[in-house]
Amino acid sequence: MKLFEYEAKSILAEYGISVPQGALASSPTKAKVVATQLDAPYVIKAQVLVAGRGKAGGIQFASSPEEAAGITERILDMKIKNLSVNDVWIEEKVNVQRELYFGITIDRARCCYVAVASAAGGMEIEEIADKEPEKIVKILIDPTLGFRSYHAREMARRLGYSGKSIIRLAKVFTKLYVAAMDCDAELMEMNPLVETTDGNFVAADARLIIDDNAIFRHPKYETRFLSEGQTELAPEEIEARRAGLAYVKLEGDIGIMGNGAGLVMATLDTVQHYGGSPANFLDVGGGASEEQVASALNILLTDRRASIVLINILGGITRCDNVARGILEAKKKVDFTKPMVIRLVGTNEAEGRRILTEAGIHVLDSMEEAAQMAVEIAGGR
Amino acid sequence: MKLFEYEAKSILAEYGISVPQGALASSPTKAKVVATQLDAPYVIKAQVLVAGRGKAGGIQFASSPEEAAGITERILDMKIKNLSVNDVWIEEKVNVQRELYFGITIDRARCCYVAVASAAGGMEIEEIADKEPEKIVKILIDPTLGFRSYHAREMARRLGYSGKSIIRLAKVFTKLYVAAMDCDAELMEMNPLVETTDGNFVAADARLIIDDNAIFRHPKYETRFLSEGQTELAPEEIEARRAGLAYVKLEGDIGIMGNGAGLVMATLDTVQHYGGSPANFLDVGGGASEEQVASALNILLTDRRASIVLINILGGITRCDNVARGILEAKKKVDFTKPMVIRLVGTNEAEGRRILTEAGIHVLDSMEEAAQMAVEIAGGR
Amino acid sequence: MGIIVNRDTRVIVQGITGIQGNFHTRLMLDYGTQIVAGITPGKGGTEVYGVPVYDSVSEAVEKHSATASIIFVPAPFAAEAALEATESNLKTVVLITEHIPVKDTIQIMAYAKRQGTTIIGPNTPGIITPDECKLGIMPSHIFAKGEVGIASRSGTLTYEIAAELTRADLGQSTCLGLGGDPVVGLNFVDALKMFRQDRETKAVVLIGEIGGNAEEQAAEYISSNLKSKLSPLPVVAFVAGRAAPPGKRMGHAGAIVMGNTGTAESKINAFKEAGVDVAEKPSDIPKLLAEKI
Amino acid sequence: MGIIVNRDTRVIVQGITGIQGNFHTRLMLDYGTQIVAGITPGKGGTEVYGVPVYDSVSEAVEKHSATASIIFVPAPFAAEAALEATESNLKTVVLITEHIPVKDTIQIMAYAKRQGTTIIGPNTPGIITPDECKLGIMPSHIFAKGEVGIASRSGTLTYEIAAELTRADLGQSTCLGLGGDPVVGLNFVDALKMFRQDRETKAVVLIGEIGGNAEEQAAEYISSNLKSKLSPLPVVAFVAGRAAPPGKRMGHAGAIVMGNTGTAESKINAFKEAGVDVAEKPSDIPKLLAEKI
Repeated sequence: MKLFEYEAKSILAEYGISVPQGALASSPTKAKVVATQLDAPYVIKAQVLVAGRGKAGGIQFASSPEEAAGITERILDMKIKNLSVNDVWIEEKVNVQRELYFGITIDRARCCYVAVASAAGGMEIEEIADKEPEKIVKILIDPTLGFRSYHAREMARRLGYSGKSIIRLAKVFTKLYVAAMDCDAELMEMNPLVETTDGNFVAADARLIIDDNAIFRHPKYETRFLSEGQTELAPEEIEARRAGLAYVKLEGDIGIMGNGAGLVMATLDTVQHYGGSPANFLDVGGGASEEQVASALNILLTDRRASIVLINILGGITRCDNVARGILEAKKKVDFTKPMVIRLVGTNEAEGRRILTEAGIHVLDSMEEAAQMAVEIAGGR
Repeated sequence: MKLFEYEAKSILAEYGISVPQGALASSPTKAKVVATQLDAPYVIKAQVLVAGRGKAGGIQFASSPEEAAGITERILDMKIKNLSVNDVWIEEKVNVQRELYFGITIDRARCCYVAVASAAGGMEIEEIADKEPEKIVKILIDPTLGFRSYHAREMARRLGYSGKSIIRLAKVFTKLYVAAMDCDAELMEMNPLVETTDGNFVAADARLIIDDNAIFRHPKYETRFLSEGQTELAPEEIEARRAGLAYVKLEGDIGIMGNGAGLVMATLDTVQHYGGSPANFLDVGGGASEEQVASALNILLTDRRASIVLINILGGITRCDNVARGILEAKKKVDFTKPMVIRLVGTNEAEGRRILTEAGIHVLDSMEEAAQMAVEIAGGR
Repeated sequence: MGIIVNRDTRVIVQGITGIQGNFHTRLMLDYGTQIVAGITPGKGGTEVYGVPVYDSVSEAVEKHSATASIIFVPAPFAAEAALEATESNLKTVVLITEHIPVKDTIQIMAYAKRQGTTIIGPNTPGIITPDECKLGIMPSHIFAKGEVGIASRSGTLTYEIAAELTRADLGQSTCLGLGGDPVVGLNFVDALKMFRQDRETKAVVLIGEIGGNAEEQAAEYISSNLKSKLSPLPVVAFVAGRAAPPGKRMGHAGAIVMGNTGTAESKINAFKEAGVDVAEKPSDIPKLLAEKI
Repeated sequence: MGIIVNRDTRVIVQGITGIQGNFHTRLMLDYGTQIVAGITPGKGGTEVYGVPVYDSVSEAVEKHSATASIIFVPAPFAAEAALEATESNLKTVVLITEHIPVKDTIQIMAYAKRQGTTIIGPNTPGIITPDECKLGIMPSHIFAKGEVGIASRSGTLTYEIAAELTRADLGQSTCLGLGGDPVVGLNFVDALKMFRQDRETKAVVLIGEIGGNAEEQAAEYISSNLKSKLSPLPVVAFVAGRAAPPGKRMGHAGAIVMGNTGTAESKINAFKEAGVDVAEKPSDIPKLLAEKI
């Protein structure tokens, strides 16, 4: 789960990391009020959960409360990568001497957390890794030892710091690590972490992604996890999440569902292979019930961009008869219909086929055949 | 640092372990008031920092607030192992089905914490170990893994529990472990941990010794650590602690100080070997300053039971001249005097001897000679 | 033969009295897996399909000389279960549970490494050595004994491909589900090393997907180790997720393209550079394999 | 020769710019100890008595091929320093610092065990192999090269006894301070195993005190291992604290009788049962030793 910049910064502040003074505003009027309580000049930042808002004009500067109000109005009117902006964060501009990067994330191959720092901050870390790999300093974190003060100091030293700055900077690093662990962060970064002209270190921007699987340990985010307007998810994605389904909205016209992430991905790939364009990814998971299949299909049927539905079920734990009944149930509830191509094999296959065939739905044997047929039908429209 | 029962219990309660309802009282009047707010019958317990208060009459029962007041009066008048009782803890009596022992302490040889449980609670653990060793269940705690829920359940099972009781009891064990680690406990125990007649587990008594060396991590105990009436230490011991000296009061008449714990212990032993009786243990530590030597000697000179002072210094880091000056300084301040036997060798020995000899103090070469002489002088008095 | 599990594997089921644990215990018993005990704290002394249930792993291992565990415990408690199994020195632990926090998984893996325990998963369908031992939740009937080793990051896609192989008379030595999480116990390289040692395995299918760089590492391993003329091991690969957009999790916690890393293209190219045939569609795999065995 | 440290030991001093670190660096240099670098975070680039100071252990170890560290860092930071030294794969770490919380010490020892690092202390005067290397704070002049190994839980008492030995012309191979804390890195058994392997050591003096059961374990080790006619190693012991009351710490955090455990009587009896001569007074030791060498 992604947190907004202002939320991530308030967590940093709780852990004793300096962040610029600032406040949230959801209207130009509010922006003017909060700006008056801060020292100019200001930075006004769209609170959206996608990277790259700077390039999209979502970060602007103002030198008076009036200007702040005007800029806030313009930013609130924007759409950034298809997301509307509900709030801006207004903060005091810091005096930058140097911009650093520091973050904690996961090294999948090494099965551990990794601390990553760079003397070139402000860009996305992937971009730094691409353009200036020699500026990146990494320390793999031994899970039983943790990220220790001396690891942090060694990173500060390797970034080129010396003297008391090593100790000051290292303290900021270790605080971020503790915060990241406490938050079950998948990624927590300060970028840029600004060294100010007076030698302090201030997190000018912060990003925090909490491990979705650990949300149960963070009750205050539990409702947020399922609510709209607070995430970068599309409304259909939220609906799917509430139903316990894995759903990703795409740009095409063939609605796709199946059981098992790999199988659904392969279905998308096969559709694309035959020249079609998937409207979504939807995995009903293992052992899906009639109800889950019905809610899944409902999402596809009500998606206006999907002109046809392709269902690919390989029954293992999932029982084909349950799937068949779920399909009929969903069709009943939605008062319009779409062409459906269904591939259904595996556990209780005969019963499942019988149920669908009796309802006049044609069932295929092979995923490729089904994908090909779906592409043809979609193309014919 | 030892905590009182009521303090240890309030920590247990913070960590979600059930303890009997109760309150503190420092007078019979207060006892009656608090008892009125509790359900009879009551247990009234002297709050002293020594084990064995039960046998000394420091734990009694009352069935009415009036009786509680009377008993409180009697207990507050007691001396338990030489300690006066400032407070009693009055709590509701629990209905005992079974008394258990559970504690976390340190296994010195294995360099780890150890969880110890016994189905025979209520006695001191050493007594259980002596009398019913087969009833003791131990789990060595891997420092990188900690004491896990399954360790706790396995202990509950080995205590003879089954079914849901295993899970209930194990939760109490793991809570105690977490509390012990958070408190930097050297020993934390529930004894007895009572299984009540309705199947709950309640800590009817609790003991907590915090690692003195970790007090700096527990600021709320820092001042307490150096204050009187709140510990089992004698006033002289508190004074020594404030001066950064290691001091233990004993029963004899030969005041002893030296540098280094082992050397002072050996000095005590040698005095005893020659038939003398040490009044104390006092270690001025390594590299003691003039001032520290002076405060140390002051403690010995003002101890009325010590008829003679034996000083044993082997200068390594500690400089003999500093010691000599400290001795003279302390003598100056105290307006009465005692015979002194001084052994002084090592770094700056010549200068130290000169200073003392000029002041008319005789200096010896050997610890044994010095001990023997001290015993003779003490015996002659 | 095959790898990791075989007819001598003595299994305990952790979470045996739960719905999933109970259901799959029956299916595994039906398959012939030697299930010697089950664990559910607080239910010691009961039985499930004749399998005795204990309160703790150590008790069960001691009494039944178990060598492997399969875990169906819900995510919030799964890490404890895995640590318990690892502490009892089991050789193999299959962690079926999905949605375990990655912080917990990291801790499990560190401890397993110290103890020398092999962890399969989490979020895996398990492992099957056909006709010998099934330690997982995969449908049994699609597998047949044979010479093809499969290692996969995906469940149903594996069934799809195993079924295709079986239909083409290409039986399997062992089929190993690595798990769909970002951090898992075994990766493709581990699997390849084991398959290479297994006399029964004559070729391997790797079923990858977007996210991470396990496929790239496998490609590197293959080109430096499995191309030698002395011990060549033919490998065919499939990579799911060409159609996946960046920054979105495709069902599996581990299936996500981050920036430019973890794309299907990168993986496919790495395999091709290592001389590994990459199937366009699952149904192409039997053909590609048939040329090599 | 001797054990653990010798003329080839390459030492870094952690906390070299503190009062204690600075003072003892000079004394160790005077003794001839090879001090190759010092560490104080934030003071990298400076020098102490010509010894270069670095910000981190890893940097110093890399540049100077150090093999051992001696730590003078204050207690609240000492654990981090010891972990840092251990992570850098130093062979030996001498932890002079007193008053380290035992929870920290336990963590240090667990990590050191994994890394194969020998920790001496905490709360130790250190170790000296006379005329070769002093890694500690003991007064140098009382030691002389020779054939007696000393392992001790106490500082000044060791000096007392070493001085007696030197006066009696009984030089020392190595004199090892185990440390006065309840949990320490090396115990008597570890020391005996090493002295047994050392060709220079012909007899050993163990200086124990109340608290714990390290002396009892040593006695057990001696009676099962050092009494054999093939490789006998004469051992003489002294135990301080006969006059100590139960439940009171006698200066050292580790010197405390708890209930009936850790008494001087228990230790003395154990030694006697193992056939070890126990000195009544420190000055008896040279006599007891002279009979054996």
